[in-house]
Amino acid sequence: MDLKLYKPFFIKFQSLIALFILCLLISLISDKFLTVSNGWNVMRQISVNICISVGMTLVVLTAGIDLSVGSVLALCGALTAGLLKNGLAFPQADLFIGFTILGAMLVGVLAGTFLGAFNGWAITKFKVPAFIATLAMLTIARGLTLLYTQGFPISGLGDDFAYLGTGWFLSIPVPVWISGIVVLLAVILTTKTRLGRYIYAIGGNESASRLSGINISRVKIIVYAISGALAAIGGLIVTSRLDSAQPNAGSSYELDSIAAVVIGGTSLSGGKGTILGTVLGAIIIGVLNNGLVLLNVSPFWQQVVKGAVILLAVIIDKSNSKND
Amino acid sequence: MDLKLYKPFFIKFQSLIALFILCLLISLISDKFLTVSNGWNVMRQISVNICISVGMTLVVLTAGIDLSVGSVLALCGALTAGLLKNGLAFPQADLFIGFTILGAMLVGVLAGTFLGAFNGWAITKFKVPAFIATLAMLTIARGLTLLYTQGFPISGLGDDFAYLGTGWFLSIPVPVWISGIVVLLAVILTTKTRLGRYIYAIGGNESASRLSGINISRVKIIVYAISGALAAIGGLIVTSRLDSAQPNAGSSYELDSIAAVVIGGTSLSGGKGTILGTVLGAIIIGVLNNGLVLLNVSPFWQQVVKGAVILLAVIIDKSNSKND
Amino acid sequence: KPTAEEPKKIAVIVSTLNNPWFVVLAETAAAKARALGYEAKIFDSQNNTALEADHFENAISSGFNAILFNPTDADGSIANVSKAKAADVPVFCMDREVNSNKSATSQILSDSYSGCIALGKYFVKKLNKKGKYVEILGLVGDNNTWARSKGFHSVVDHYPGLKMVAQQSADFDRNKAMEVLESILQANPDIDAVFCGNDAMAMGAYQALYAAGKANHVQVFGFDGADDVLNSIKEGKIKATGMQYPKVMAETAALYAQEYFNGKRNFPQKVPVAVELVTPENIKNYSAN
Amino acid sequence: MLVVENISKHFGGIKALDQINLEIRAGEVTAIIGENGAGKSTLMKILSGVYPDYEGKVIFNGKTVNFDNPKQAQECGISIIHQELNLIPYLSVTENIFLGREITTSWGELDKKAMRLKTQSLLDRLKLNVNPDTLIIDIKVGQQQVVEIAKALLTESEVIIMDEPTSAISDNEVKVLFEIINDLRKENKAIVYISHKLDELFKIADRYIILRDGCVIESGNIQEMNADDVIHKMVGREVQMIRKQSLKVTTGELFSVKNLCLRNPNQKQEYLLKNISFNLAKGEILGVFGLMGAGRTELLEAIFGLHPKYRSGEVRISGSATSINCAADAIKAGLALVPEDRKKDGLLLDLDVQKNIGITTLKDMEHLGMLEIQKETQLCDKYRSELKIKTSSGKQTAGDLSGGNQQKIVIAKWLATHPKILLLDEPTRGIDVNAKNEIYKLILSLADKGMGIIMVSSELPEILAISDRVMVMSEGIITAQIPINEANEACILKAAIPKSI
Ligand SMILES: Nc1ncnc2c1ncn2[C@@H]1O[C@H](COP(=O)(O)OP(=O)(O)OP(=O)(O)O)[C@@H](O)[C@H]1O
Ligand SMILES: Nc1ncnc2c1ncn2[C@@H]1O[C@H](COP(=O)(O)OP(=O)(O)OP(=O)(O)O)[C@@H](O)[C@H]1O
Ligand SMILES: [Mg+2]
Ligand SMILES: [Mg+2]
Repeated sequence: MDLKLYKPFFIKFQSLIALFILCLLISLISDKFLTVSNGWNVMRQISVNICISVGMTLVVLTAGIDLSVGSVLALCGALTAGLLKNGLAFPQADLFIGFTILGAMLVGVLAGTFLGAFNGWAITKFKVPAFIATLAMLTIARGLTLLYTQGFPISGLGDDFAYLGTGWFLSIPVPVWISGIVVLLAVILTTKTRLGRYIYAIGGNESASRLSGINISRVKIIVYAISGALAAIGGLIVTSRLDSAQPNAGSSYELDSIAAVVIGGTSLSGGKGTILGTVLGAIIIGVLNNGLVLLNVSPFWQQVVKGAVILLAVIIDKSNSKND
Repeated sequence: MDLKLYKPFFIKFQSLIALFILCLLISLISDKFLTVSNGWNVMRQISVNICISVGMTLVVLTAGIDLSVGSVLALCGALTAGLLKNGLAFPQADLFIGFTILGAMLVGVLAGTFLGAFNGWAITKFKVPAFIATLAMLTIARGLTLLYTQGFPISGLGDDFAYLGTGWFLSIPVPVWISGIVVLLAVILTTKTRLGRYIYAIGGNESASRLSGINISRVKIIVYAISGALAAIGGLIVTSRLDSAQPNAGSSYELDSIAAVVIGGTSLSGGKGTILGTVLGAIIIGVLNNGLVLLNVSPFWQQVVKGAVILLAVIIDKSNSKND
Repeated sequence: KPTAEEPKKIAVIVSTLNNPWFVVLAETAAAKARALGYEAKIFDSQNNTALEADHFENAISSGFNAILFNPTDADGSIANVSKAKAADVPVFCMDREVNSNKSATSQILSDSYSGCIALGKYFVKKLNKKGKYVEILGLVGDNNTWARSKGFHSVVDHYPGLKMVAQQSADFDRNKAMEVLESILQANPDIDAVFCGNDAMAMGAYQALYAAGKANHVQVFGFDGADDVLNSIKEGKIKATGMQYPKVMAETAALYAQEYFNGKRNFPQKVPVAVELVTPENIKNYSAN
Repeated sequence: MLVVENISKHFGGIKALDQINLEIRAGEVTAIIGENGAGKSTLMKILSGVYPDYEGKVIFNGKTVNFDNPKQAQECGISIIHQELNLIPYLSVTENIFLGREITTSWGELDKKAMRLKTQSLLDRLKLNVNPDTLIIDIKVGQQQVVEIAKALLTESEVIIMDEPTSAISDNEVKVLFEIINDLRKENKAIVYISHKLDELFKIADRYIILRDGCVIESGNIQEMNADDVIHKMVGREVQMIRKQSLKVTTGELFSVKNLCLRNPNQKQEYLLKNISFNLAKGEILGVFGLMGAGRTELLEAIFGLHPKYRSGEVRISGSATSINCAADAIKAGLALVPEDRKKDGLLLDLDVQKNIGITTLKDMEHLGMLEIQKETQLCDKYRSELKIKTSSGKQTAGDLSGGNQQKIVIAKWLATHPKILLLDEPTRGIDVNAKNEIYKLILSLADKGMGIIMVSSELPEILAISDRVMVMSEGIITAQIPINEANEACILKAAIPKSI
């Protein structure tokens, strides 16, 4: 019985074992792995996935799924870059609106929030399965990105904007700060607020939650909106790091982030899981990607090894935590 | 009350309305759409998706998911093409095994069956979520394909093999025959056999099925194996049509086939749905793809329109069938 | 810091390995580097600029001494190359350029735009300035797609007799190209030519035409110089392609890296490697391997 | 016939069964009696092959058996009706009854005709008037339970275990079941019968076995026992059964319903509730009785605002008309609903007790947007002691508690909202006598404090024991409202029987 109380801890602990074994193995073979610079390197690389996966965790906790994160990321990145570079021009009205960096970023994040809220609206209003609603959004947002960029990257956004993706603040890379803050806020949201409690409740038992007076639609729309906003933040980081918004950025990011969520112990049927578990999941994936490169594994083999390690990590998890 | 008995029919009927509206709209704009030759054209193009989606339907009916179909398709196609073209050579043992077309095809389908069964084994034996097990297989099978082909297509497989993908038999394209037979067998499987009954039962309530003495693991392994085998058959058709096995064939096919399954009215939480519904779903997607090209919609807009139509099709479905 | 005995390490960062053309480019570069006595390692960016950035960081932090680079995107990759430059790691671009004259040590480039101008001229000639044609684009979010399309149109658009009846994307994919053209043929059964953004799509287009019994009337043009297409040109199935020289570019880049290690610093910023037009007339000079 | 020797069973660290010895004889009905969590179902699951690993021996017809799965047990002649419904929602009645035992033709094709015929005859025998092709999802819980019974009767078994087969069905169906049990007894079958309804046990059983905390306490002939003895043995101490002291004089209208109608969502012209009008005074307990399908659940749900689109009519609270279109409105208006199916609609099974109790009143625990967890802990502790909820701590997962304690949690979470009117739907379903008694006490004390209570129940003794007034429903209409001092079983049942039959 008592063990059960610590189950959330236990789950994290399981992934920690997998992570530990992984790090040990890699550092046995490569002396470049356990260095400070490589550590920051990995952290910076996973910061985008962490942002997206945090939003995905919230969605999955409500027993939903968000396949649109990758293309929302691309669209919002492109939008911010476009506004930053070209502003908004209305030639007919002879009107031109220029954007500051903060302004353009704000519009990008708002756009992500809106797209996410649209997902939530379609899901709750029309009872469309989340899989389909967000799959449709995946396609639509990618199309809109192509339309907006006309298929060309938007580049040359300036050094100030590049700070977001490449700068350092207090000896820590800025993207790591951003993802750290996102994680912190999400941990507070899930453990200390009413909304967080409702998210778990809805995923655990939707009809009981409805009877308890929870406004299911509102909570779901908020959750998808958060997921969209975090995808947009991810888009800003990617765009800033590359100093360029790529029209096909973020493709198949949804799979990476769902993998992080599930490796982190969150159940796809909702109601069970933690943000910190997801962070661990994202770190495992990041370390794996980094390690395979450091170990000089051939690119063809990398995919095989990556698949096998992810499978093993989850198996270790499952077989140690015994019952469900 | 009585209406409820006809619910499966009703579900199909809903998708039929969406399909009908779609066909009407397209044929209003293009007179090339409603022609016999375009009909066969669409049917031939969707035959691969139908094969995959039939397997996916079985998997989804058990409340599972198979993300690996696309890369299993590529691997099995490449394997068949490789055996056909180069046979199996063991230089050390001075041994060479040549393959007939049927032999190579058989090996390809067996390989798909095996990979699928492996998915099922990982899912049932280690209780790995289907999403993760098949995601791992997606990566692994793609890696193996690249390793086997070394990244190069295997082309020039001969006219006999091309018959499978491009031939006609009794005035019907061979791929259409194949997908038709697959659908027929699957309809029999789901409606007339014990295994089919168990598939629905497991998806509807796994623990109740276990208490009824159903061997859950066996059924699931068989279902994933069937999905793998059908992906392999899809791989044979693609390879034969192109006269070439492409190492990156089938990427993101999983999304198309899941979309067909869900548009066809099968619930992702299992236990509900029909093969014929899925076929309708695949036809809707196929008609949409074909229509967009016939109407020469710009590639930028295509994705937006496609996403919106899929969303609308499901909304029409839902709003007509009221309570789920 | 690597000691004198330890061999220098060269990273080959390539935009994708999902396409045989880039496999050749990457493997030739790595093989040449090894032949010159260096350690070499291939990184696959999977057409993802962000992943490419990761590769740069990993390569720099794990002590690679030079990077032979096939950029994912001309603009999107500048930041990465600059990062390497800041870390004193020379970058030699192969095939595709980065839009900056200051970042890369040298760029050995295949000029898709000019290549497609030549191809466009040949296209005009073969069609006698008159006819309906279809253009099949690559990935619409990829700048190579547009370099080729623009080069082609910069010639062809001057001829009012040449009418583009459909322009669709097939993502550089053989199967998609086949399916897209199958559908286009339903709407436009009377086309005279198809221009494809790469050779895989040209093969797919040919397959569709062949199945529709139109392979003899419709001329197919590709780009890349892939083996399949070279054979097809020999057999008269495909009209022409633009031959790029991945091996030449890869080997040149590796040699430049060696010269850099030996102390040379003044490399030409751009070394163009011409794209040659391959047609039935000159196909005997090109052998598929 | 079936002998159990020294059986023990652990779940993790918990001992569910401890050295059980007992014998089940042919031609007799053996009642297994015990509190929630005594280990009754666990023992039955061992006998029927659901749990293959345990310590001890099961001897069946003189041979030691060890079943690996339910199918083996079934083939040996032991079949079971499980406590929880184990039906597949989207399969039909026929398909469910034959699941795992399908009849096939020589081709291997399913013989649907044969299965349908056999199902029809089974349903006839059980007097269940349902088309065999109806999906399980479309029939009500009570009917589903009859299907479960049909499932167990499908094959000829020597031992038939019934684990609370009557928890969701009403007296008519129970009568039919008892006739069948009597037939089976005459055929020399052994029947194991588990129920928390003691009167049933005295009616049908020959022998009894009492379990407490995983041990056999006593066994013998049921004729030699009376209800008080059984309760005493079961609980291990004297229990003062609740009796309503006196009829309260209640005044002042708290709540009233006028012309409430509810349309069937599937067939617009049909009504599930027709012109329901009644009122409720402060401190009054209104017992609502009816047979299966009378529409009582719908009535409570309609009042609570769950079907706003299909409902019409007026609801007044403390004299003023109130519109209630969702659960949140209802809570705001001072209503609380303890639903019929606590697992499906009441509890967040994966969350802990504290979070379950707090979920309705989180708004009051917010400070600067953050939850004050210690307030929630206080609330939880308050109700744990007030309602005597047995848990190791507020952090225990709700799904791990016994039925009675789960029900108390659902009540606690609603009491936390300080409702004026409490709607209870089958508040004691599946709960042992002792826990029932405590819930009755609770209901009475709440009424004493002035809360208006509407209690739906299928158990007449319960209705008679604690109501101030009895309202009887049949086919969606109110057929009688009887003050408690005029009420008796005969007049209530007469009003409950549908006129259309
Ligand atoms: N799967 C399980 N995992 C852990 N503990 C369990 C499990 N099943 C039962 N238990 C525990 O074993 C004990 C006996 O449970 P059982 O279900 O047999 O009780 P019961 O007598 O049937 O009660 P009720 O009258 O409520 O049906 C309880 O303490 C219960 O919490
Ligand atoms: N899902 C449904 N679809 C169609 N009709 C339904 C459905 N659920 C209930 N009904 C109908 O509603 C009526 C009332 O059912 P309800 O479950 O409210 O009865 P009840 O009196 O609460 O019975 P119980 O004793 O089982 O609680 C019945 O006539 C039944 O046929
Ligand atoms: Mg029990
Ligand atoms: Mg009811």
